[in-house]
Amino acid sequence: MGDLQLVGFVGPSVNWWALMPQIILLGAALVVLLVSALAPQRASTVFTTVTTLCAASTSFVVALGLWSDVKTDGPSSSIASAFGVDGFSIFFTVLILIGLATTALLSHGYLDREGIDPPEFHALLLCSAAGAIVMASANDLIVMFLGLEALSIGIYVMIAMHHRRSEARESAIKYFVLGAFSSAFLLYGIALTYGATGSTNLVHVRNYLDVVVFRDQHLLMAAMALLLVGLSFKVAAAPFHFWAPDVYQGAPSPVTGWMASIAKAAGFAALLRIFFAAFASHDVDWAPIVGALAVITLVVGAVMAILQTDVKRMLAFSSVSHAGYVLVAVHSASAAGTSAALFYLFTYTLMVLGSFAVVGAMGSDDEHPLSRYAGLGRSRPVIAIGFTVLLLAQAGIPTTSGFIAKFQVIAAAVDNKSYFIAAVSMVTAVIGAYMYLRIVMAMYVVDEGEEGPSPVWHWTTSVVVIAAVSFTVIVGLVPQFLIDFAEDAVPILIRG
Amino acid sequence: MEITTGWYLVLGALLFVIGGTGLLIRRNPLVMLMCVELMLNGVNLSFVAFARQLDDIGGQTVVFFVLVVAAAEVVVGLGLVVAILRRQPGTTADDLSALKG
Amino acid sequence: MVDTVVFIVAAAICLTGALGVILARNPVHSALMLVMTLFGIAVQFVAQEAHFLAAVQVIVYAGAIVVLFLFVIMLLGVDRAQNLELSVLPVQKWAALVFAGGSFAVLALLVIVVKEPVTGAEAMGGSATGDENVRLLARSLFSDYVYAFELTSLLLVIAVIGAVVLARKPKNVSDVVTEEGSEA
Amino acid sequence: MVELVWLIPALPLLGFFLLLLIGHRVGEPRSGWIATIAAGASFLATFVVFMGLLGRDGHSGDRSYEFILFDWLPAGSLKVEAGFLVDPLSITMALFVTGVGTLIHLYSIGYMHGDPKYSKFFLYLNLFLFSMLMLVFGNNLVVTFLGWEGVGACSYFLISFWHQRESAATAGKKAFVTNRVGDWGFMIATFAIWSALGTVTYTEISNSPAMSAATGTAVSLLLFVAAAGKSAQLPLYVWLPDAMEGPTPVSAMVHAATMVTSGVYLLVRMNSVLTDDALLVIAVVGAATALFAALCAVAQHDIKKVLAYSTVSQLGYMFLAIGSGAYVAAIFHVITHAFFKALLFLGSGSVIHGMHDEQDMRKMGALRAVMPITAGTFIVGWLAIAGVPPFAGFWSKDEILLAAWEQKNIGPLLWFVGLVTALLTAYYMSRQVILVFFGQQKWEEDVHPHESPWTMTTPLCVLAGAAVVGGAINLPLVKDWLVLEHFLEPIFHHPHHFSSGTSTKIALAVISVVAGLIGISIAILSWLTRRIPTERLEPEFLENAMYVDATYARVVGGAGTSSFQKTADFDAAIVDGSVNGFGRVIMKFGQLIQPTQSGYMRNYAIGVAVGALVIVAVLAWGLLL
Amino acid sequence: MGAAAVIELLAAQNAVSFPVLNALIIVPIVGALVVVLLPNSRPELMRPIGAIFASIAGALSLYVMAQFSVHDPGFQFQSIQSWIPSLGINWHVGVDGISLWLVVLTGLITPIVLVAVDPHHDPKPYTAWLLLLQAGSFGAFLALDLFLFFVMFEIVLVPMYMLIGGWGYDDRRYAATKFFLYTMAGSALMLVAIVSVATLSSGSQDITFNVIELAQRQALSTNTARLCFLAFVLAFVIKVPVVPVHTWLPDAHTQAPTAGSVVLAAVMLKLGTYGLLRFGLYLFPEASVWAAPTLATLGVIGVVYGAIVATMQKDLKRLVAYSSVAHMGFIVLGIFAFTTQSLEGGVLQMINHGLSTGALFLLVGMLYERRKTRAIAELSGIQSAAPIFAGFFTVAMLSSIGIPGLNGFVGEFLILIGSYETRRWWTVIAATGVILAALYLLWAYQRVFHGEPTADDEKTADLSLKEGLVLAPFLAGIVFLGIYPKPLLERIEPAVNNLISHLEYHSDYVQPDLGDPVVVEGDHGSKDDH
Repeated sequence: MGDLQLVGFVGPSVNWWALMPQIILLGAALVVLLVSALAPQRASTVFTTVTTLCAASTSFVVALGLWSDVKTDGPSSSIASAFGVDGFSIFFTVLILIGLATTALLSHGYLDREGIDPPEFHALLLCSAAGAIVMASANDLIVMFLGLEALSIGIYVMIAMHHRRSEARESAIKYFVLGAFSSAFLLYGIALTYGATGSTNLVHVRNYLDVVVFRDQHLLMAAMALLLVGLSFKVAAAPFHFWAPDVYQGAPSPVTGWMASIAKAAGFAALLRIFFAAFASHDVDWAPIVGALAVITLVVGAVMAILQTDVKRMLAFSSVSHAGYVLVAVHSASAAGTSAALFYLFTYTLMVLGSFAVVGAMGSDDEHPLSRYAGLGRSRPVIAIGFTVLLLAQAGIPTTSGFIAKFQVIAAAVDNKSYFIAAVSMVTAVIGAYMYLRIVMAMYVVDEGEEGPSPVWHWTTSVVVIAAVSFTVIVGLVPQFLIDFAEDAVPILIRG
Repeated sequence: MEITTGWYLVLGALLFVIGGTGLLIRRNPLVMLMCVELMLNGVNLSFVAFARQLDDIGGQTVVFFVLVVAAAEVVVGLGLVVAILRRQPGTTADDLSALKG
Repeated sequence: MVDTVVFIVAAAICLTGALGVILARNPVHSALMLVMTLFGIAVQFVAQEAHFLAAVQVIVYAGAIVVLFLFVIMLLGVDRAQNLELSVLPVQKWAALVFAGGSFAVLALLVIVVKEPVTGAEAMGGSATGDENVRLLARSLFSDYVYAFELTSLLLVIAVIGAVVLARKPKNVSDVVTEEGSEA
Repeated sequence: MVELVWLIPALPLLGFFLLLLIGHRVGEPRSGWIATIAAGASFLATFVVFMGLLGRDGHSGDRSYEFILFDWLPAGSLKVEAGFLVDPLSITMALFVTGVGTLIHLYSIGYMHGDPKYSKFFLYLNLFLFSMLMLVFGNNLVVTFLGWEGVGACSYFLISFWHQRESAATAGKKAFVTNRVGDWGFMIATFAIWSALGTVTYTEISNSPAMSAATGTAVSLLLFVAAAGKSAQLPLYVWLPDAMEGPTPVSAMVHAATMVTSGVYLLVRMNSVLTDDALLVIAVVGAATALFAALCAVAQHDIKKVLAYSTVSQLGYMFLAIGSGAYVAAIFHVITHAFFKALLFLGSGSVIHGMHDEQDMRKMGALRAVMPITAGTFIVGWLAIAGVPPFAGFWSKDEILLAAWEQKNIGPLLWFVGLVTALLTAYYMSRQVILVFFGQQKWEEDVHPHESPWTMTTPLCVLAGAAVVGGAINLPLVKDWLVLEHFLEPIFHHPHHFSSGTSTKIALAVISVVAGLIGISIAILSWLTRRIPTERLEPEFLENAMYVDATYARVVGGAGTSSFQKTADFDAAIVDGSVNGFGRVIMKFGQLIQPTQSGYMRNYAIGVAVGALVIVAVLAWGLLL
Repeated sequence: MGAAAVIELLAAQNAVSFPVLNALIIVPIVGALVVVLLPNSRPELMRPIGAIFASIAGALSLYVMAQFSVHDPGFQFQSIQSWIPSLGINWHVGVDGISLWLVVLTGLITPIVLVAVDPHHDPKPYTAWLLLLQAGSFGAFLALDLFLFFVMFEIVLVPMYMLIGGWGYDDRRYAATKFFLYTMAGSALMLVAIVSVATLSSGSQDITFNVIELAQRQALSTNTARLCFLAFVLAFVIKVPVVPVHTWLPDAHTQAPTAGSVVLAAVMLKLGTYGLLRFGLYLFPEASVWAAPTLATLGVIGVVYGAIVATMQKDLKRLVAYSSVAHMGFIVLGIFAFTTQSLEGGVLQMINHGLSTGALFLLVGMLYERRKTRAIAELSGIQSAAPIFAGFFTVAMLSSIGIPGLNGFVGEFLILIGSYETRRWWTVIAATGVILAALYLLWAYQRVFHGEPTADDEKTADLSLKEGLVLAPFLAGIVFLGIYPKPLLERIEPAVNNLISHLEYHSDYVQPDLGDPVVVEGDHGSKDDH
């Protein structure tokens, strides 16, 4: 609608190429919906999955193209600088698309097994993926808010789609009520930002904060605080994390994976954009708060994780403590920290998706007792060793991507002279390791007769697990390429 | 007495806080949704107040989007509530606590 | 002088309504109180020359959303009183008190400390009065915020799908039965 | 010829390896002969080397010859070579070690007859001989320590040779551990010497300037601790009586003739560093040990126990000599003691063998008829140890008493103690001879005592001969007859010379002889002719060795064990418990905050609301402050 | 010189010479992969093939030993490749006199245990894990890049964890988890310290994790260095283990399968002492001197305490485990006495302990195979039934007691005589350890091997030929090192002296010459200028 004409009205220029990924995803969503509406018999699981995969891969290609553009002629913005086209946004677009494809593959076997309508599920998945991309690349707080809502509302519904299970509905309503509550805070933060700086556009905010010296900053401070709250909720940082374990446990495993990986990543993308890019000049104010949140999150996540008996809940709490690590990186408020955060999110996403792939394939979501994993080392050695690698990677054992990620986070923290936080994060890593070891132990150390049922695997699950594992190991051994990717993605568009 | 923007902001803040408090003390999911609406309205008021203060129309435009978001949330939220209450009539927020620990 | 009175009256309406929403025993009353608040806010909008918004506020909110609420209340027949004292979570009251009290404290502090809460950020758009207001709104909506505007479509699509998915009855009743069984 | 020194230990080692490989195959008696030949060959080699040494000039000091095999522990400035030192002292020791050793090997061929582990016994014997020779020939403290520990280990093996017997196993362990206490002193002494003198080689030590008085005394006392461990001095003697659990040849060789004297050897070897204060201590402890052990020996019934205590007592004599500075006398007594004590042990072994492993003297008597050779040789040994002239024991003991008399500080006292000991020695040995060989027979009917085979009697005769004429190597009558003294002269830092006049010497000699005779006569009166009631002569108190050992046992078994157990419990409960406790604390903390995860969404909302409030407040107040 | 310079300097060398050290690390990994790819239908193939690869690695380690230039104090066979340039991390390996023998030990032990110990089930993962363990240990001993070292130091936990968990005994869950978490907890802060050292040392220069480079820079302030040192030390003392952080060891040893116990004792514990030498003394000379009294005290406590606790153990394997605590205490004392003799003795003792304790664990394992029990009370009079077995045990035991002529003595003696120079009273107390060692080992020996055999004991089979061949190398080593340790000492000495002069240069410590009075804390000699 760039050519919309009013009297003396000139619409903003639109860089359609940059919008392509979202447009493709939305198109795919509509296709799926239409087909399911017009030709229900056609709208098989295979069809929807394939469609989603195609959409993801095409926009992936586009994203790569955009990446090279940005590398050559630098970052740009589109549509009245509401939408940033920079390494940062494309980094996350790529990440989100990988997550999208993975989740689609995971859901493939799952939906049939659990009797969930594929078309709606995939449509919502695609929409929330689009929302995530918007959120990650939004240069305007309102746009970011809308993206966040799209992402979240999609997830609410995806969770609730698991008709049979009251847990699913419970977690959906929990997530919904608390999500709405927290987004109200976020929105209020946006309002105060607007009041304090006269604009919701991050570019303006940044420029404004660079030039203006406030007589008093209370509005700005309150704005920062509320924005931080809203986003901390999304990334499940303590004390805004309470929803996460319940929701993760109740949600269908593919959705859990999606929430734990992409929703978190998008949340952090927004967090970094706002605070590292827009509020950079005030990091002395917000960095300590983030540090405090990081410490609390690390401790709570690790300590609560080792108390759990349900594997899905364990992983939920572990994802909480992972959020803590990323917050440590954010806390250092430096380019190194940001690239560390990006690296961490990228590797973490694949670890967690792989883990939930295994979890989801192990059987019904009603409960995930450890006993279910007993003897997996014998009955399914490949998957077991894969799961082990993923768990150890989350524990931060060397030769896995998880270790490199933690190493960079620590390096960033140390570089920032925050030794205490570095130490805490390492100690909590040890505490958390206990939980991962329990799962590994369950798979390998079995006494006679206590083997669990040998699960039925859909080949797509194996594909996902193997892909995730090989990525984890490769990055663990030769991380340089991903480090470069993350470092190139750091410079965020800050000049309109 | 001159009514400055501050007064509007305070009013918005009060609405926001009352909504938040309501969400904390009410068990009925529908009422909780209404409380969220209260909060959003508080925010809206602040937006408009700022817009006037700044003499910038943007603040008012934003209110539109907030309205849309609120609508979308309400639709999905009510859908959820219906889905739940249809199966377990009389459910309150506190009854939905099977997942914990 | 007039606008002072207007403000005070409208504010009173808003706050009464708000408190009514959270204190009314009966959800129906809450919904009606919500309407009251929304009207009050609409008045405040008018008082700040956001006429168009005031209209939308009344139409969309009071006209659509609250009606939706009432509709659902009726549909589910949950329109019976709910005793606040029955709250099974005693901690909740204290927490609410803390939140409310604390927020008021912070607010008061801001009001006291901050003489002029709004920074002197330079004006972005033109003044907005009368039908100029609508024109400006449309302009910014389709220029600065056109991307957000388009995104609302995405939101609404999701909302529609969601509504459909959630409202749809489960395919086979057996699910419900097992459901009840599991609930019992 | 001196260069052949390496052969001396090499031959027994060769025998050891031979037996290790083919011992169990060749079986009895060939394995015994292999060992004996190895020992004998070693004796011959020693003799050859001895001749070679004699061929050298005695006074220009080239009678000390070092033979270096290889660098053992080269570390920085520390140089420890695997090398031998051939000098009068080492060769003297080696001569009687190999000599007596060979005889005992020969004896064992018969004694161990029919033992299932026949070849293994000789394997151990050869290994022991090797270690003993390393000890003697080592040219530095560390090589000596090698032998020192080697003989300790071998004595452990040999004492617990019949390890099915709990008592034997325990005795072996006891011997080893007690010796380790001494070894501790040995090691520390070595360290101290190295850090003070920068060397551990004997020749360099004796040539280097004296250490500071404190260090010197410390080193001396540490060395004495080592010696006390090996040579069973107070308070570390307790292992030796128990060591009698081993086969009798072992007692004869290891615990009478050779190993137990290595303490004496060590002190003599290190005479250059011993300080006067230390010497006084050594003399006192030696005298005390001599008296104490003699008293214990008085009331023993086990034929070997008597000899064991007498060994301890005689060793006490030797240390008394060292303490009085009479190193030659010490070595002299070592040699003569080796002869007659080996003889006595072998004799007792022959008796036990003939009595079918009966060791209680009260069940013997009148054996002289059935085993004449044993009896005769035993009596020779008795006379020797009782200090009856002209038997070997008389000369050495007399010299020691003389030295004690001349001790600077408390000479007369030491001398008197020695004298009493001599009396007691004469008494209890006579008692033993009478109980075993005279009086009427007291053994059961089913026992048929018999004389032992020639392999056992031959050594007895040879040793008896040595016990008779052994004194000849150092006769005080004429200056030139002091062969041993002249021969050993070069190794002493400041040679010891008797100051007393001839009259004193003779007087002391007469007194000691008289004392010996008194002891013998008391024994005859009480045990043979029964003129003196014997009951009161065997007080419980002495029979139980004054309860020293029992006290040790009670302490080790009681307080010691319990304290160790407490430590172990502490480790399990506190140290390890704290580790698990740490984990438990974390869990507790978790359970403490777990209620926050209550499942009520409204509770969760508190987190958001209050969290937001706090952050806002912090930031806002942060501005105020 | 910066890391870049090092790369240039070594590039040529890499080009020409065969990077044998890299091969050392890679060969076992390849072996593990090969074993994993073998068909499950041929379980009997796993261990032989694994053993072949392990032996190839062992042969390579022997090649390194043969090619090692004796009197060169520096690092040899260095190989350096850029790994994560943006973080200044290189793949940098090299060997010097200190690590050489540990590498050889690692190379030889692994094939032996692979041949020796039958896992009874799942031979494939068992073999693979052991091979990975070998690779990791090689890496840890060879690493000259802090990052690389940490990777290897940490990664070896996984195979050992799997071995204990998968093939261990009743209480393996607890033991394995305790082992993993305890050690990981130790190294957690070390990672922070590593990063801090690298970051803070890179003032104007580019950041590097190169150990040699960092040791030369010495750019940290005294207190920072001390803090970092403590973080390192924590990791290492847990690994050693030093009292009071030793309690993971008995459980791990007791529950681990025989192979696990052997490798744990022979190789993995050495990671701790080796780390103290390479990264404690070398990176933090001043801090080492500062902390030496405390650590030496801990070592001595370990000697006595470990022995006392060992005495009262009722489980033979547990007893041997505690004897390890005592022996490692000697090594710690030797390391922090800072004299040529003590350090040489310490390094030598690492090898000796590997041999003697390794042999003991093998023997206990064999006994368990025969009797299905390790309880001392349930065994008696074994020597009558199995004399050869008893003989082998005796030799290993005497070596552990420290009888001269066997290797145990050589190390202990050098440690003590060296320590006496600088830490007189520590040494005097530590020497009592030799008494206690005799006490607990002989007592245990008496209870197990002496006495009247019961019916079961009578049935105990004697050593088979294969077992004898397995143990032969250990005994050969025990005797040979006891009699002729010179080949090792003369290769260790240059590196050790190098380390000491490094200490003297960067701290006010001066190694006392002999004859000098003992250095008391406070009156140090003048710093000799290099």
